[in-house]
Amino acid sequence: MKCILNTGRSVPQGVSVEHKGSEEYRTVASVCFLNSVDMMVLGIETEARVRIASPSGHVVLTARSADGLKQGEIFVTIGPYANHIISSETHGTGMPDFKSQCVNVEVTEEPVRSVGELMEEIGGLRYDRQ
Amino acid sequence: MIVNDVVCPFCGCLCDDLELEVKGDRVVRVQNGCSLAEATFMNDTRLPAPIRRTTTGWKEIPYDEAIKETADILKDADRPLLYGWSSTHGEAQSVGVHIAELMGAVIDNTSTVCHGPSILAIQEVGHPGCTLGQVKNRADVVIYWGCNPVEAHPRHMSRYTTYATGFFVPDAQRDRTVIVVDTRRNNSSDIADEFVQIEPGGDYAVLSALRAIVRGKDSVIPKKVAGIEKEQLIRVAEICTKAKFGAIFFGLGLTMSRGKYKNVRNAIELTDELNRHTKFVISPMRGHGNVYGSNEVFTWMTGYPFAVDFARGIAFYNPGETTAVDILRRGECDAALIVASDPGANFPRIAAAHLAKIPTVVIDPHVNATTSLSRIHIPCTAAGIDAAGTAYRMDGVPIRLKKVIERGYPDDAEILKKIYDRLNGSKGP
Amino acid sequence: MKVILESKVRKKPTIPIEAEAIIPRNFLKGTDLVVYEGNKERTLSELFWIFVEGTAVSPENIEVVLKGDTSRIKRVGEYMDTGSILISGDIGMHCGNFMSGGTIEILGNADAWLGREMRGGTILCRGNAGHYCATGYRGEKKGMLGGKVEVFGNTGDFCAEYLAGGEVHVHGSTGDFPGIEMRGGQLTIEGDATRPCANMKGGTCVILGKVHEMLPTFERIDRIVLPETKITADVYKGDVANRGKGSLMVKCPGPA
Amino acid sequence: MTELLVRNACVIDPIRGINGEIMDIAIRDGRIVESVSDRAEMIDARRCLTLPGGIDSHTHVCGTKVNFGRYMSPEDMRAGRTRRRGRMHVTSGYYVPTTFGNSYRYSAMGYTTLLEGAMAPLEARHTHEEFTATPHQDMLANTLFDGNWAVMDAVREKNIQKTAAIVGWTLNAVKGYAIKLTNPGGTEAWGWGEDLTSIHEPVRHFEVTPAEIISTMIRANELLRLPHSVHLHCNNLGKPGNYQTTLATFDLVPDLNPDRQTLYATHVQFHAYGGGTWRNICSKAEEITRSINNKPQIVMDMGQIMFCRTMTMTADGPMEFNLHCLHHNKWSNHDVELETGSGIIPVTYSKKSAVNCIMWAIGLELALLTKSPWQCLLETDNPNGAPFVKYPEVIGLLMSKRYRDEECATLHADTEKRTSLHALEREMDWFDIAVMTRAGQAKALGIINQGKGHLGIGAEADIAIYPIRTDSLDPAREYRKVVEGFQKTRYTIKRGRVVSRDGEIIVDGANATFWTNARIPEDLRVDNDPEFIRRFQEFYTVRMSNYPVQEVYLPRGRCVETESFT
Repeated sequence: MKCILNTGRSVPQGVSVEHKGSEEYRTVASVCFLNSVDMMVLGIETEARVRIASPSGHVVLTARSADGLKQGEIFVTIGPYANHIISSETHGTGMPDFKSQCVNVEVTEEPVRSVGELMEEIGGLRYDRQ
Repeated sequence: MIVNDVVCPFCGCLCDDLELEVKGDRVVRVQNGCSLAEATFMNDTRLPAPIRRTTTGWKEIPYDEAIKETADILKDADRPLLYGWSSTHGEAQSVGVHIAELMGAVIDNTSTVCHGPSILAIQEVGHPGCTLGQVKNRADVVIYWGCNPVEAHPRHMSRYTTYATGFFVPDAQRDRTVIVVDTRRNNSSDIADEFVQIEPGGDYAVLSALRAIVRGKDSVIPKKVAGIEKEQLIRVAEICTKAKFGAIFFGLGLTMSRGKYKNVRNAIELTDELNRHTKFVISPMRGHGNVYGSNEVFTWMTGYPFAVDFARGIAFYNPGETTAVDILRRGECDAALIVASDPGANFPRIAAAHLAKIPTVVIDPHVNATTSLSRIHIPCTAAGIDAAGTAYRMDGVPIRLKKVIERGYPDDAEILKKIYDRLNGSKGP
Repeated sequence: MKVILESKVRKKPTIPIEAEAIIPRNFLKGTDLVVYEGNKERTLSELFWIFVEGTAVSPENIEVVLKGDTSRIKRVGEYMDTGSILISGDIGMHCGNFMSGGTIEILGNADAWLGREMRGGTILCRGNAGHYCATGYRGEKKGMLGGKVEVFGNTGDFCAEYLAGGEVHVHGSTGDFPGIEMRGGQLTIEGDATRPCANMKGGTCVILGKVHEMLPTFERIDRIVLPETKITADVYKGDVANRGKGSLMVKCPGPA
Repeated sequence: MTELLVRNACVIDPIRGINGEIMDIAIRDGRIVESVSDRAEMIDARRCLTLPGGIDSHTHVCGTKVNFGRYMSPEDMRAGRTRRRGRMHVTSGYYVPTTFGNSYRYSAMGYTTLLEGAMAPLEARHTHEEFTATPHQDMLANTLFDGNWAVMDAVREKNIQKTAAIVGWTLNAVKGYAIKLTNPGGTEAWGWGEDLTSIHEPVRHFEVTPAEIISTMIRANELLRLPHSVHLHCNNLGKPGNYQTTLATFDLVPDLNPDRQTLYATHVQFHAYGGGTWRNICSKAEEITRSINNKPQIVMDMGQIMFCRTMTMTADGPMEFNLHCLHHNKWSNHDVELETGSGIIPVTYSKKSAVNCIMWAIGLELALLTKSPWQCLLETDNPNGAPFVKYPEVIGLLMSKRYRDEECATLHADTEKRTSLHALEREMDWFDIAVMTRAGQAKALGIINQGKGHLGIGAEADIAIYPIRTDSLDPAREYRKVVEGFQKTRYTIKRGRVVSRDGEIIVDGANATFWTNARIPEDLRVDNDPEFIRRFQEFYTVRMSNYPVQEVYLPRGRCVETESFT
């Protein structure tokens, strides 16, 4: 399903923002909010996993419905999950398209990865001690 | 021990009325703060000591060694990038600029991925604004455009707008009209007297239409603009022109959506136009506690609020070219020093990935996503918790962050000063 | 005289080079010029193989040819006033800044800010141009003031922003916001454009392709036949969000 | 102990009445002394013009709106760029340079003390931070009270003591030096998008007039025994016909202080316009100076404009908006809760504009028609009228009728009809210039006792040695050499150290910040007044305990204590 990805802040994200390695952070940052009709179209229920893909990459997130969203719009809190699929193109302004990335949403069985895993995928090495 | 009138360093509101209970090196209770403030003070886990990445894992190293290696990394670089700065105090930012100047580095702050576009807009048309108290005491119309204060600045409404009693607004809930403009319904829009739901990417067109309506050109405007009925646009324009004092607050909904700074520029020009009818002001909802301070410090030292390139000895500025995301995306920099921020989490993947390819040093109190991408991470104090220093509120009011506890970490300004001294042959700035 | 500069292989090929020294006039006195690689000063010969053919007594007879990987070289042709530069591949940002005379031809693609604040002369870009083609500098009220920029491919976003004089001709399509803040000069787009001429105050823009998302603040005032191309076009006045003295002409959708 | 001996200096020291004497100046540990040992370092001044360090008594170089001027002007930062060099940091900017740019350029011109013209108390910390980054000049901050709610309430109650107590507490809290009133009452009106048009028009809700604010503040100032007088930016700045407002304001001023003026009227050029519209604007410099010449209790500064691109910045928010509506360029505005406003817009003063030419002429007329140079000081309201680097040109114009005539010949033809500049023959001499650029400022600011503005024994050794030989240079004829000479000192000495040599900064600076602390009787102190505290906590958005500027922001603070209420 083609969607527009919007990102933004949320209180739970803000609360755990200095604990990016924590389970708590993974839980709040890796949620993909969808319109409930879109969820029906995809045939999924809350906590199902979805694979979001853009020309810049793909990431697996946990689906949850949100009333404020229109059909065809998804929302992910700002952070490494959303950034995994956002293009680094800035249109000469320094600012990437955090608010209007076109993405494809599909159902998946793949697991949601941790922040550490995401970082390792781009050449990093987890520091686990918390 | 109880500490009063403590400043919360988390977001750009810099609420300064917190009451903390401190036991030893821990904050055990936070009063008056929002949940973000509580987490900031009470859930404050740190990286215990400097660490270096080895081929297989991480090794703790002494501060002096970490500092020496950092200096060596910067010395060897042909195009170092110094990035971050917005969660620390002005004193550290200031040393950062001196290092950049000395090394011919690019220095950028997190405005790049929050209100950098607002700055670009202001550089084109200026900024009719005010301190938050003006809004609290006078505003009868408040517009939140592309921002979600309930989630991002939880006390903004109660301290400064919707629920705040002001001198000329004794009954805030009755006397103030609140308009929320956004692409989606959210906790903030639920509170609004008027909610304007725009199609994604439609902000620019709506702002242009409002400007035209305020100029008396409503005949030109089509029946619907970006999903909004013309009637609603005319109604909103009328609420604005009839206001005694109107205030627009805008957020990343304008700066990050397509068009970027042109959206903000259009909002500022709408504000300008409204001032020909009544009093109107506009303000960005700055995110990080001291991101505005990094703009201020950079500006008085270099002339530019962010994205300053010292490669040629003089200061050069061109967002889109000298901004951190662009430099990383193009793989330009060959070393990076990341201070008080987390580009690993906040930058698009391609940009963040470059940090892992080059020697990257992090100076930050907390383990974050960038830690994983770094070669060295040096922990330090957190400004406003165990270090005092200056921060600038989102409206430009400078406030002194307090040191409420002692946890035995060195101040990041001190660490940076030592790096500077090494680079400068210990001659001092 | 012909000066051929062929880029050498570099240890760190992604570090940008700033080479405002590369303008024809400077080669009159030899090739001992300074360029910059990141924060390091380099001589021209450290970064290029230099071949000089023939001699010249005046700069207008000097042609500079750039070969090899030149996509990371910024500011070539800055303040150029005469002579010519031929770039056989791609060129980095800010090519032809403040140019007032002479010709730059790019056979490949140009990066952002091609012809920034140009005052005169000609730039021909055979490939695509990046963002901010033929525009101004941050905070400055006027962008390009004179001369001609011709792009045979497409351009990125904000093409001809703040255009105040001269001519910009794009054979392909432009991205978002071409002609934004335009206040003079002539912009022609043969392909498609998104949200053209936002907030324009003056000047003329002609679009022969499709317009995506026309802004709501343009007033259609006429339909004319364009004299040169004999194409029928709608004429809009705008942007009425401001005083709106610009004109935007868009080809009428007709039978294909 | 460090010692320095300046030999063969051609000294003009107006405060001590010295006019062109060749003498030696001995310096020990930053102060001027009778003599030094033979181990002292020596500088041969070679009979060059040697003056006390320059003092700017009204400039905008630090603080919120100055920095916002920089912030919004990347285009200006392309000018005046210099690299890091020796002890000098990178600089950028021409009309709103970086702090280091300001400091180095002032130093090169021999200036060692600056008064920042407008500091909003709520944002004082910012001003002090920038003071620290302006290392080569001692700094003082005018503190804005024009729209201060507590002050207006006290004025309405006609309570001079309470007014004084509020001012005293605030100056102490924000480490300010003096009282600044910018368009008094008008900045509060601007909170509603309005302005006041006369000094007798009341401010909405507060029901006080500008005239009442000015009169009460003048008396409160004297009650506090502050070293400087009230520093006033009159109402109706920049409006044709405003000279009447200015004259009416001057008529409010009693003569209350034998040591200095009772009112300092700043950038009076902007307040000396006749006519009723921009079409018929004309000079009323004669009327203004007739008033000044009869009122020793008033000192003014010129507010000279020069033809260039620059930035206007002032607490006068409504004026800036009006100007913006004329210029259609960028406009910034920043109102400060319970205190004041501010506005910033870029302007270009052009010789093609009749209005600009008339403004230019008025500034010079004011200086030339004021009999005593102690009453009309030289400045441009930097950067409003022009960046301060234009001062040498202003000096040249004041010293040479020929220079003025040559300039006038290039101006709009209306200049001659609507000003009388062409008829003024006066040419200032070196002594006049020394008064107008340092001695007059020291007296007006009340810092002679702090050792500023003169070279007497015990004075701070702030000295400017210019490459000018007054015995052989005829300023009327060779005005270009005058301009050049004042652009770059041979040596600028700050507190006994050579800081700048031929325009190059050679040491790290270490400035001081002067602030005033008036002792207020316990029973009058506002921080003991529950009503004051209640209103503060209720209507400000910062806590009262977080408002005062901590000592850490003034690493070299110099407190001027006064015995007030006596």
